[in-house]
Amino acid sequence: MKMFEYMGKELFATFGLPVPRGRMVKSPAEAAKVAAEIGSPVVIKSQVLSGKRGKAGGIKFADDPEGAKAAAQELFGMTIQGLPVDIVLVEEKLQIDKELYLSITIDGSAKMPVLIASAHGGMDIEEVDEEYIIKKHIDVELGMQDFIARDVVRRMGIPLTSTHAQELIKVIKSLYKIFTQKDAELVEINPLVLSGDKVIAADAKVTIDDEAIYRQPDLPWVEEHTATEKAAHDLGLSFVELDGDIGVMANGAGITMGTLDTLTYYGGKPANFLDAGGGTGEEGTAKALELILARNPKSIIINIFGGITRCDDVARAFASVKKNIGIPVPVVIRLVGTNQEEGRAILKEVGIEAYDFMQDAARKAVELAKVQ
Amino acid sequence: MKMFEYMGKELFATFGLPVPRGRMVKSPAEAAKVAAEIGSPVVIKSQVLSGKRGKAGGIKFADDPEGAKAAAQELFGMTIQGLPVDIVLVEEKLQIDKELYLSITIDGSAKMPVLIASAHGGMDIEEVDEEYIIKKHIDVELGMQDFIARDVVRRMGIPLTSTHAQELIKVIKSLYKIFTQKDAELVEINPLVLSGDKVIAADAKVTIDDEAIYRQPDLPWVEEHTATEKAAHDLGLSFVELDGDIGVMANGAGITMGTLDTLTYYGGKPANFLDAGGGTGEEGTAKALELILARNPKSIIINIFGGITRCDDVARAFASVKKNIGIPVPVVIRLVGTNQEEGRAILKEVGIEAYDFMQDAARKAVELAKVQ
Amino acid sequence: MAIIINEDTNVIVQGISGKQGLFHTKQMLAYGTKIVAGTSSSKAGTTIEGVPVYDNVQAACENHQIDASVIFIPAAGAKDAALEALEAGIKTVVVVTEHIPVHDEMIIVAYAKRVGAAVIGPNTFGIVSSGKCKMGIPPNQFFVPGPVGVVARSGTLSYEIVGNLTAQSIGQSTVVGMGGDRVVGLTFVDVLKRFEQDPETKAVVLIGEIGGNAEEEAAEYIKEMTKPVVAYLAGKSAPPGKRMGHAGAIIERGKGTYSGKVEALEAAGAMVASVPWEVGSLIKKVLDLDKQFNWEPGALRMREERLDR
Amino acid sequence: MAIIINEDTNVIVQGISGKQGLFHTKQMLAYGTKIVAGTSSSKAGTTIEGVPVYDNVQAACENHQIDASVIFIPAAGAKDAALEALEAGIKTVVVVTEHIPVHDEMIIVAYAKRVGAAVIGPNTFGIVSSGKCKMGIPPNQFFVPGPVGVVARSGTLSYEIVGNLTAQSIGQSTVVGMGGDRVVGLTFVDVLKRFEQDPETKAVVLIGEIGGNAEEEAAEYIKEMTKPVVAYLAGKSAPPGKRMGHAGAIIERGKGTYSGKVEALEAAGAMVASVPWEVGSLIKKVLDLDKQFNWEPGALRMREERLDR
Repeated sequence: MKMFEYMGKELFATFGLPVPRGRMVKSPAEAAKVAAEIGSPVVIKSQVLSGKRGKAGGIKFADDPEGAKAAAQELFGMTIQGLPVDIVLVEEKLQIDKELYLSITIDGSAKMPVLIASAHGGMDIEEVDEEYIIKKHIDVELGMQDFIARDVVRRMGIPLTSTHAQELIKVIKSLYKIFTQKDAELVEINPLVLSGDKVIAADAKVTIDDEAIYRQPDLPWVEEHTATEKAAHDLGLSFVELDGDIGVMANGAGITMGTLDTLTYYGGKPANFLDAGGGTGEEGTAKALELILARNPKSIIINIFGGITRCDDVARAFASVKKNIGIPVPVVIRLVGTNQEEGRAILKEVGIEAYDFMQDAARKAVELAKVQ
Repeated sequence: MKMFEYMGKELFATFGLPVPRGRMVKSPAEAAKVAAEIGSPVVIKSQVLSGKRGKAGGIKFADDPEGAKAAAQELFGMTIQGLPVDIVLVEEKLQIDKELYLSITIDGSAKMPVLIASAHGGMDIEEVDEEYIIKKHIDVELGMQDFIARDVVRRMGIPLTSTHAQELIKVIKSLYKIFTQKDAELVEINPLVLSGDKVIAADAKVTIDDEAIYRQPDLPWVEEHTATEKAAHDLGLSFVELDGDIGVMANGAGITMGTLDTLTYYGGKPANFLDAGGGTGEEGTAKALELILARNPKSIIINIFGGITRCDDVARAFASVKKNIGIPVPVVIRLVGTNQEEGRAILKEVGIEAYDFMQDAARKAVELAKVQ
Repeated sequence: MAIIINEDTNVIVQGISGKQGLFHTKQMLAYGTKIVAGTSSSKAGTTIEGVPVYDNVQAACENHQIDASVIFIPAAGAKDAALEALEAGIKTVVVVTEHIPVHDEMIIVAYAKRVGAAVIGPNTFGIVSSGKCKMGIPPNQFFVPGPVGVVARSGTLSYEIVGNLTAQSIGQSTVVGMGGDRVVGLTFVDVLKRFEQDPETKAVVLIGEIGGNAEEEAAEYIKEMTKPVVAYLAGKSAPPGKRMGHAGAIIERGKGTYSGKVEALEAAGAMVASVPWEVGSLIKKVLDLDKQFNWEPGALRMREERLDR
Repeated sequence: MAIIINEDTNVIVQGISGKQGLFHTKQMLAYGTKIVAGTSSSKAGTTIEGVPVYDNVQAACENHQIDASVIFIPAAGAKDAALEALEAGIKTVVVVTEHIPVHDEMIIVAYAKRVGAAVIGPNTFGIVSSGKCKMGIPPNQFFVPGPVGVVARSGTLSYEIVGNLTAQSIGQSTVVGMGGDRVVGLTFVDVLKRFEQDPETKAVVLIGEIGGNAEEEAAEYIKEMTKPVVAYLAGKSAPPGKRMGHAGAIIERGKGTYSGKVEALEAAGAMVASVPWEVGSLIKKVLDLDKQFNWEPGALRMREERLDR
């Protein structure tokens, strides 16, 4: 779950990590009010869950409340990468002496968190040379010890005896606390600004592990999905729309991808990616078919290799949907694995002969799509 | 630093560990007031830092405020193992269905914390057979995981599906939190009482690592030492009074013990144990001699083997004390190690020839004590 | 022979009385797995399918020699269950549970490393040493003994490919599911090393997918292997996955694409099938080669021509 | 030969610019210790006594091969300093600092165990491989090369006994201070094992004291040793130490007394001196025995009579 910048900064503040003065507003009038409270030039930042906000013109500056109001007015009318701007963050404009980069994320191949830092922060961090990027893996049993933070600061070229170094060490320790205590997948500050004696997080990017949301009741909830995606997600389905004309449903991300690859191999074009995961019941199957049919496919392939998913459950659900709702396009079903005989018997009752092999089912689905 | 029971229970309560209702008082009138607030039979417990309180009659029961007042009156007059009772704790009298034992301390030979539990708690835990004592070492990097607490509860014979088990698991986890977060050397609950559905800590013994007090500013301060011991301790001296007539000062616990052993070997009787530790300056040396002289010794042996302690520092301090304050009994000094030549030269100026070997110095000190 | 588990492996099922645990205990027993104990605090003291049930792993270990555990405990308790098994000295722990928080997974994996144990998963279908022992959830009928080691990231796709191999009379020594999560215990390299050492395994199938850099790392080790490797990578025509902000980009730096992975694997001498069922025919060629030319280490990767693509 | 450190050991001094660090750096250099670097954030970039000073251990490791560290950092920062050295891959870490919180000590020791490093201390005088390398604070003049390994709990008492040995022309292979705190890294047993393996060490002196059960554990290992052990235990006539409530009593259960320790050591075949300077004469007998009777493993402990007591 991605958090809006203003939420990330609120979270930072509760961990003692310095952020600019300011707050989020939902109207131009409020923006003017906050700018007046701040009493100095401000920055007005659109709050959308997209990384390209700056380049898209989603960040504006103003010298006074009037200007802040006008800037906010402009932003509230905008759409950035398809996302409407409903919230803006009004903050003091920082004096920027230097921009650093700091983040902690998970390195799957090392199986541990990795702290990434650079003295060359700012918008184009991805373009910075490897030699200026400092990476330090963190042993989860050892945790973030002072010496680790200190060494990273040293490698950033900040003299350890400086005030900045002392502040940065605190920032790194706080950031790691947020990362572990809040089940984050990513905490990122870019830029982390040196401003006079101070070190201030001028941005905040925080992503919480979706699997751990249940144990983070204090965090705000951010809905990233469209209504359709959310409905699918709630039923344990993973759904992505594609450009083709063959509806696809399979169980497991790998086999779903394999099914797409196979359809493509035979010259077909998938209309969607739909991974029904392990064990989807009747409601899930009905919803899955509804999502697939909404793409107006010419044929549908259902590819089930039962493991934790049981073939009879899938067959029963499918048969029920077919009987009660009806399916207006030809459906090819491949069904093997756990309880396959029971499943095939159920399908036979609704007039469907299941395939043994994916390639045969896929070839048939492609043929059917061409015929229609 | 040992904490009074009432302090331990306050600490327990802040970690959500259940303790009896009640509070500490400093007068019989207050005791009556607390008993009235509680509104049921109470127990009145003298607050002294001694383990033998119960057997010494330091715990009384009362059915009403009048009785509580009378009981407190008695306790405030008492002295338990030399310690006057200045504070009592007035608490609800618990219905005791079963007494358990639970503690966490440090096992120096395993180099890790050890959780000790028994279903046979109560006053005589030290007498309980080994087979009823459960010991579980805790990996400090892994910490107190649920499964560890659960296994200990199982081994105590409490069914894991019971309410008691659920409560006990929480108690164990809280106790470990207190142990680690508060730098404890010992957290002990004896008895831990099963009372109806509840699990309640009927006693609390908490000892904080003296070396970590500086980073536990929230804990109350308990002064365990006598004024003399405290004065010695503040100067880095470790001082214990003994029964003999030869004053002893050495640097390091081991060599001080070795000096006592040597004096005893030659038929002498040490008047004290005084470990001046590493690097005691003039003030420390003066204080050390003052402590030693207060025992009215017939002779004094100073046994210094310099390492981190430098011989010239000791000699300078001693010479200064001798000149400025004077020492009324014969002093034998053994002085070798770091900067020994400088040290010996300084002693020579005040008319003292230092010995090379402990045995020679000790023999001389014994002789001198016999002559006097 | 086989890797990691075999016919002598004594298995405990953690969470034996839950819906999945119970169903798959029956399946595993039917496959021949030596399940000697199970845990369930609600059913402790009873037997389930003839298997004695205990309060916890420690209690089971007091009564049985246990070599491996398979975990069906729900996500919220899975970290504790895995640590419990590891702390009890069990050296092979298969975590079937999905949806475990990634911070919990890092803790499990770090502790396993410290105690020198192998964790398979989380979010894995498990492991099958064909004809000997199954720990996990794959359907029984597709796994038959033979010379091919299989290691995979995704579950159902592995059944698909194993099913295809079996249909072509190509049996498997051991099939290992690494688990689909970002942080898992055994990796491709760990499993490949074991296959390389296993005399029964003559060739290895690696089933990967787009995203991450597990396949690139596997390629590094495949360079050193003497046994032929056939790979299939899912996702040639799939939509790109989500990225983890700038930090993710910095870590991956161009890795994770389909073409990058294929390139790395082919450069290391592996053959890459373009669709799942092509794996069987490539393995057949490889094993025929083996017979015809008296297989020598490294011989295959020097062949210039690509097989029937 | 010697144990743990020798003339080739490259040493770093953590906290080289503090009062103790500076003084003992001079002393160690004078003894011949190969100090290749020091740390001090205030003096980084300078040299102290010719030793280059760095911000931290990592920076020093970027410029030097470092084998061992000796730590003079004050208690509040000592845990961090020790973990830093261990994380940097340094396999011998001597923590001279005293007054370190015991929870910090447990963390240091656990991490050292995990990374396979030896921690000496905390609260130790250090270690001297006589004539080769000194890490720590003992006075230089008393440590001369020879056949006796010494391991001790307390500092000054060790100097006392080593001084006595040297005065009797009995040199030392290595002298190790385990440290006086309740939780320390290397124990008697760890050090005895190394002496047992060291060809240069012909006999071992163990300097213990009352309290705890380190001597009882040592006795268990001494049973297996082929080399003779002479012990001195301080505290025969000392007042009893404080006890840790019931829990401490449960753990110790009768261990820790002077007589119990003497009994355990003598039963294991060690000779126990009753006063510190008796150690030298016992060692002399032991080493003479060696020459006269062509020393055989275990011969000494079978002798019935006690030596000149």
